[in-house]
Amino acid sequence: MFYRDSGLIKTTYKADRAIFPVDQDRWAIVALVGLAFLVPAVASEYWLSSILIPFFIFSVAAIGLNILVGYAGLLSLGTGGFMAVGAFAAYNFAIRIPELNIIVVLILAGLVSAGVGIIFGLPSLRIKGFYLAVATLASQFFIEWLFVRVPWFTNYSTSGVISAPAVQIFGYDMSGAAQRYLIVLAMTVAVAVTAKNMVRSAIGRSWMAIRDMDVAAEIIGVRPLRTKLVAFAVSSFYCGLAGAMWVFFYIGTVEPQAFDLNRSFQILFMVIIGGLGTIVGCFFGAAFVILLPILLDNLFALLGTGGHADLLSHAQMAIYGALIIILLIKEPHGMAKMWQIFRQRMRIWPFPY
Amino acid sequence: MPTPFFVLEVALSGLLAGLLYSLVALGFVLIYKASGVFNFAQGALVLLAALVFVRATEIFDAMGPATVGFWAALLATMAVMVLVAAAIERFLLRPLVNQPPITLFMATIGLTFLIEGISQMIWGSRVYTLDLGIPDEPWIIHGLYIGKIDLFAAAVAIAMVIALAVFFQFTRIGRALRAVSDDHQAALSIGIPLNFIWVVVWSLAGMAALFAGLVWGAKLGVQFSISVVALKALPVLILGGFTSIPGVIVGGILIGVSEKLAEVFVGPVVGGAIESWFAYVLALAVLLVRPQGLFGEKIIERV
Amino acid sequence: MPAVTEEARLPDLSVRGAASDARAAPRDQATGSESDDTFPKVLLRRAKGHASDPAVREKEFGIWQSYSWSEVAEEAELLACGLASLGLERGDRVALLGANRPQFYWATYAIQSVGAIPVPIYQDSIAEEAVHILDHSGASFVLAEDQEQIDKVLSVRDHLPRLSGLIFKDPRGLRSYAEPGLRSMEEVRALGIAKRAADPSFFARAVAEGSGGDVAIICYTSGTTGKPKGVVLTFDNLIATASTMAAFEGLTGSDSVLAYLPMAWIGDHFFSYAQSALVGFPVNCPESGATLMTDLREVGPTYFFAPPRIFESILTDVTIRMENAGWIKRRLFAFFMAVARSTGVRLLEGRPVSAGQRLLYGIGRLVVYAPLLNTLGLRRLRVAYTAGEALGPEIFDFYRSLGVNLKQVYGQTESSVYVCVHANDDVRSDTVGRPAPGVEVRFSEQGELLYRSPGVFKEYYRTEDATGDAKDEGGWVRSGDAGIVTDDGHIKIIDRAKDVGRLLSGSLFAPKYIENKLKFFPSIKEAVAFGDGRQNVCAFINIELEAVGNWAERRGISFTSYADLAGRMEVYDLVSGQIEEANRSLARELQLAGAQIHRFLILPKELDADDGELTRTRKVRRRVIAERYGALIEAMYGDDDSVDFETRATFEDGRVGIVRAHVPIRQARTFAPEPVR
Amino acid sequence: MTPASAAAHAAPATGTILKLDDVSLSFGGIKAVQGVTFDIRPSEIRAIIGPNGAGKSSVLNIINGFYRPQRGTITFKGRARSYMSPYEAARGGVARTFQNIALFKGMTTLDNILSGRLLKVRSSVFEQALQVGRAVREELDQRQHVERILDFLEIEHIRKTPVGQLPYGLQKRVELGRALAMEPDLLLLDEPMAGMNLEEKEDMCRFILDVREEFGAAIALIEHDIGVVMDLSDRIAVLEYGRLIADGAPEQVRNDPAVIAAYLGAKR
Repeated sequence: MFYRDSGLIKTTYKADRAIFPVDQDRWAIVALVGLAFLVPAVASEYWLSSILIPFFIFSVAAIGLNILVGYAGLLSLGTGGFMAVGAFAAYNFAIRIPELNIIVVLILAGLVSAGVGIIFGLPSLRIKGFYLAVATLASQFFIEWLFVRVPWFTNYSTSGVISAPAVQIFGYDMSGAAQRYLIVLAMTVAVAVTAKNMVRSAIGRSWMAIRDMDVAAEIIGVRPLRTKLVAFAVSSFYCGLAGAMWVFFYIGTVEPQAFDLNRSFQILFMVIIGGLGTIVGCFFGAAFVILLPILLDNLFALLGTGGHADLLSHAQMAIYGALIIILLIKEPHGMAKMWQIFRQRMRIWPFPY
Repeated sequence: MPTPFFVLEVALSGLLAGLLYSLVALGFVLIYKASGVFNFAQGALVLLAALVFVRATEIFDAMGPATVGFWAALLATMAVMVLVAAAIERFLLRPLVNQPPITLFMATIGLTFLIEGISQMIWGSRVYTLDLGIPDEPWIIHGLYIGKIDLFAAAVAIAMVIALAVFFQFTRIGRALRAVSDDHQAALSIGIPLNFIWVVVWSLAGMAALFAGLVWGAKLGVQFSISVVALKALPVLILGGFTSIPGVIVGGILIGVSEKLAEVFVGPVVGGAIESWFAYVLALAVLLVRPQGLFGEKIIERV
Repeated sequence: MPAVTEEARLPDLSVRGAASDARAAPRDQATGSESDDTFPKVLLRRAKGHASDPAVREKEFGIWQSYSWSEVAEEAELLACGLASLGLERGDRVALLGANRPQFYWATYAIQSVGAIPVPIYQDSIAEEAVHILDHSGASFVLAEDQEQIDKVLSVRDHLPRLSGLIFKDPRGLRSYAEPGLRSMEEVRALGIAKRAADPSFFARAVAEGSGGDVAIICYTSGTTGKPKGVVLTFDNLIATASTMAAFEGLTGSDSVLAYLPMAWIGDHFFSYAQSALVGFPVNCPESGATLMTDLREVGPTYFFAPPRIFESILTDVTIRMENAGWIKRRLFAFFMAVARSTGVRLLEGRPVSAGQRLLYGIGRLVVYAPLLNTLGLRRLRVAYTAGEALGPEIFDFYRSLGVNLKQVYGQTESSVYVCVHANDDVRSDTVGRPAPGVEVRFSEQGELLYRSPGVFKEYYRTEDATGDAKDEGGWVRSGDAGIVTDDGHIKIIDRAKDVGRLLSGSLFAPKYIENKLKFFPSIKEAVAFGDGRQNVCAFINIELEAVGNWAERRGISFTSYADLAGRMEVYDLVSGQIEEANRSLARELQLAGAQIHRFLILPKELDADDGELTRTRKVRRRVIAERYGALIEAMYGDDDSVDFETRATFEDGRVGIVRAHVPIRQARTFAPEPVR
Repeated sequence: MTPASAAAHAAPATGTILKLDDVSLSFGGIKAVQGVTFDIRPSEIRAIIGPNGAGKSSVLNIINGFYRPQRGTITFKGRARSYMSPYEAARGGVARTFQNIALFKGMTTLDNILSGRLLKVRSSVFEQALQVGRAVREELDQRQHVERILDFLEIEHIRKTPVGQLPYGLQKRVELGRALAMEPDLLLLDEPMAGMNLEEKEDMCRFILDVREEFGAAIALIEHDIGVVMDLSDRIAVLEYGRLIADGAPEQVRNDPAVIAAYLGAKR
């Protein structure tokens, strides 16, 4: 209904392979991102710190996981572990080399995580499907154990819960909610753009080739191990980045429990609900997973059932599970597919889809 | 230096614990074999079965003598598990037929949340005791301590495997099940509807969950954390191969024994609590040598 | 038949176009110079003035490959040089055989540059048709699109002694051909590069040599009878008409067209070549016939021509697709389409509309019209033409109510497209508008439309007698169509001139016009009117089984067969009402008021192509029908109110049998002439 | 113009691009290929025929590295070796299609064919992520190349359709497109016309001939339709039970008594 795309013709391949080939989509997304940067002017501290910042951090982690699962077809249950690596790496870089710029710290943390990802990705050459999924659990549990048991990582802190150092960029204090929000948003945009660029380029096609039919991928010259390892590295880089952002811009403390198996599943949910093999779906999935509990909380509060915190959290769990099943049945390709169908409907409006 | 006797004792306790893992893993294998679904909700089923059993025992105990109460509760719980299986088939498997395995896998994670959420809504988060009437005192044979309950668990696990083997080998439905695991099309030609087969398989998995729940519940008390035990079954699963019932037993024993040994002899050196990952790393190491697990079917790629 | 010169003395029926002097019409500034009297000269000027503006685009390899005016000029120069070095000389004919491709437009410039004459041929013609044109035009070269077209020409090459060169655009599958004179456009271009290197000013000299009186193109028209005739048009013809009409429609360089109609048709040459060059708007060539609708949507042309069947099929497509929509959407659509019907045409024509309706229409445009037109690719249309057969008024109004400026054009190859056209604020679905600027129109005694304009063709190529038949010394051309003028000066085309007769009263009798009026009713499938040389008009009616059957069922009228249904009095009542309505509308037309239907009957069998009563394209065969149903005709002109009748019929299953029936004859009400407008 | 006359036009160049020398392969006890020696010349259309299970596909699988023969040498472009890995084969210019279409079902036609050019990619993952330097240029060049293939195979209209949604015949064409995108010197076609109707078969024959003409690749194909094989190929190798029983021009093979007995005869 909103599209007026007739007459906008593509005269170059560059225009044709743009991320948003329809002009109106492009303007809409530019406007949306622009607005996102203006949000701190209106949003409350609660919204920034408890909803938007985790939303973006989760989106980054989901993008990381989606590259592995959705694009390369390598099912992983170890996302939490890679986030933990990023978190601890960032923490250690920050306290051991305090003069490092926070952006550098984040990137270094991502790189360390990528390295760990490559190590745990090595078995993927031989191990496939659910065998691989279970194998990634090894990394999850091992990493969790490592950070709990080896005191060097926590800088010999006795409590096991340690605060992240204050964040500064070029001497400016970045600890306010608005500042933290802006930097997380900027990182998220960078991650989304680079991820999208990869999946629409040669490397993305290699991943999908391996995913769809590894035998055929080999005969066109795709080297399986290298391709899979790159997927692990890129995925872990993003997950590590998300973990580092988690520590510096969201919670402010470093604790291995924040990156346990449940975290891995939570991110996997985002990817599945959002849509495997899509970047935009990661945002939908993250929003769904974050907003649903808040929504349910408010709903219960409205119904006047507040007070039974225990019952509430269990009911939430059950509803959550049921919704996941319903979503999977209604649209196995996730919310991204729904979005795509909606857009297609709008493009051919008033004709039926 | 540890004495050989001590090693043996540790290994034996590992073996018995391993058989318990096997019991949970058995449920996974049944479902995976018959429907290709990686059922993450097996742990939740264990929890559910245990909780239902506890509740049923309470009800029947109030009505009559304890022994009768036990068997009545067992039967009632079995019935509930069959109902749950039927519901899963109707509301989860049927609408998701022909979807890729990962979607079904995710759905079973959703199912886990659903079952755990509902169970705890009904029963709360407190710990229930489950008494099977087996005294919690070990036998001591030549100085070896063997928990009676562990022994009971081992017996149940082995009995269950034998029963299943007989079932698969000698009954019509069992043969149909095997056919299904090979080829859905072929199964259809046998004349048993796929939906029915799924209900049977999930019911069987429910039974396995029930026995596992009984044993674990008796050992640790019935509480939320027994659903986490299911995670322990996963390395057993990949070690034994997703599709092999004997593999489950062997895998369980291997995992149990080596885990206990590692915990006792390696753990202290590296900081302890390696139980959390040792089984996985072991399984991973085996996978690198045999990607299909010890007993899994070799996947031959044809072009 | 009286000579054309005599008819020239009938000034009372003569109508003159608004801007009668074509030379006075404003031209686009870039080409305003008087020296631009050939298209190659126009091209060269444009390549200097608007070098980087897009001249032509083609959907190829997934994107719209775009070529600027300077690129087109370069390609035209190289092809011209190449052709010249192959021996092409002034006055030679070059046939073009292929779909709308940029290369063929370039080739047209190239051929004209060296003074040769392009002869486009319909790409779907079979070899025998093509051979006639190739032979008759004496083409020395053929430019063909691909292997398919080359094969076609090669299969008849033995009959074409003058054909010396075959040039193809797409080398696919042709690499192993070893025919003499066969080469690719690429090779010709390479020859051109060599020639230009040797003689750098060749092209400029050749172009300068041309002048407005030279022949620009020969278009072969199929004609209803006989072999196709080659209509010779000069640069003066085309440039005068094209620039006048461009000014009339206010075309600018920001307009765009979709070149999808055959290049051999004068319309494509006119819109996609002549006007594009003169005005400077880009021409867009679709990827293929299969992707036409997608390409239309992508291009979103502002200037569009389509035969009625395309407008009809788009509307049908819209209707069918909307039927599958959910009921909310259907209701919404129906509501706003009703708004559009009541308001849209008035708004388009700038007539007064209340603020409330204006608002509703505005919402409708936002929610339905604009998205609908966008999806169809018609959103950006400023000028849309249709011509040829009559377009039903409801279809015509559908587009206009959505805000599409759809207009009728009447014209011929011989007139350089235009004779009559609707002006923007003066559109009526039942006319073809007034004479186009610079065109004079009058009517012969037989009602045949005659015209004279700067666009009138030079001659029929190598067919002097035909030229003499069609065109007199005064420059008046016989259109072959019969027309009438309405009171407000609009012109209506009523039939082929040869089919038009007179009643005994002297009143004009145009059977097809009457029949078409009847056929607009959904319950009437076919109609055959009689009246030439008779007292009054009588007609056979064929009912549309499905529509009338449904109608009958709704009224509880049972029937056993087609013949049974056709004979029912209720059906006669239904048809009678419709005939009265047709008569009423005929009564409003001065020249045709005398030809109202007096008596009619409903045929007990469907007219059928299998029985030779219709042509395969469902045109009525009057002679066959007059013979076979002679008794019925006589009965209509008699006094009886029924007649017994039997005839042979081919049934659905192919059996042949005899249909016997008792056929009632009805009197229809007629009306006194009452001119309305 | 019949296929046969076209085949006669383009005379195959001399020399060999690939030679199998006394190659044997067995799985467990089953001898799939036994001492087969045969060669393929540049730009020729080379058919391999034989009854089901004769080892035809195994020969293709050896050439492009899926199977490692137990004995014999493979000489490709003058280099002899005992085994050529799929990667080496792809690098060296061997492309192929499969009997049961092996496309990437989740990707569009365009992406499938683009994936055939992955070996030509020089830009790093980093450049691709940032869309700087070679990455953009390369991507556009590849697109241009692939668009010519789409045009050549007349599948422009399904450019952005996921291949999983395409009918069988079109999928076969897309698979051929992916192979062509590799700019192969040797193209292996495993039953390119299996399961096609007459019209689709004719199209495919035309494409195969045009491929040779336009791309100059040598083509080795397995095909059951003998009529097609006789029309299309320059030379035919006949396998039976893993052994080569005849090899030569279509005429020669047609009249070979061993072939008639073993294959053509058995078919009737």
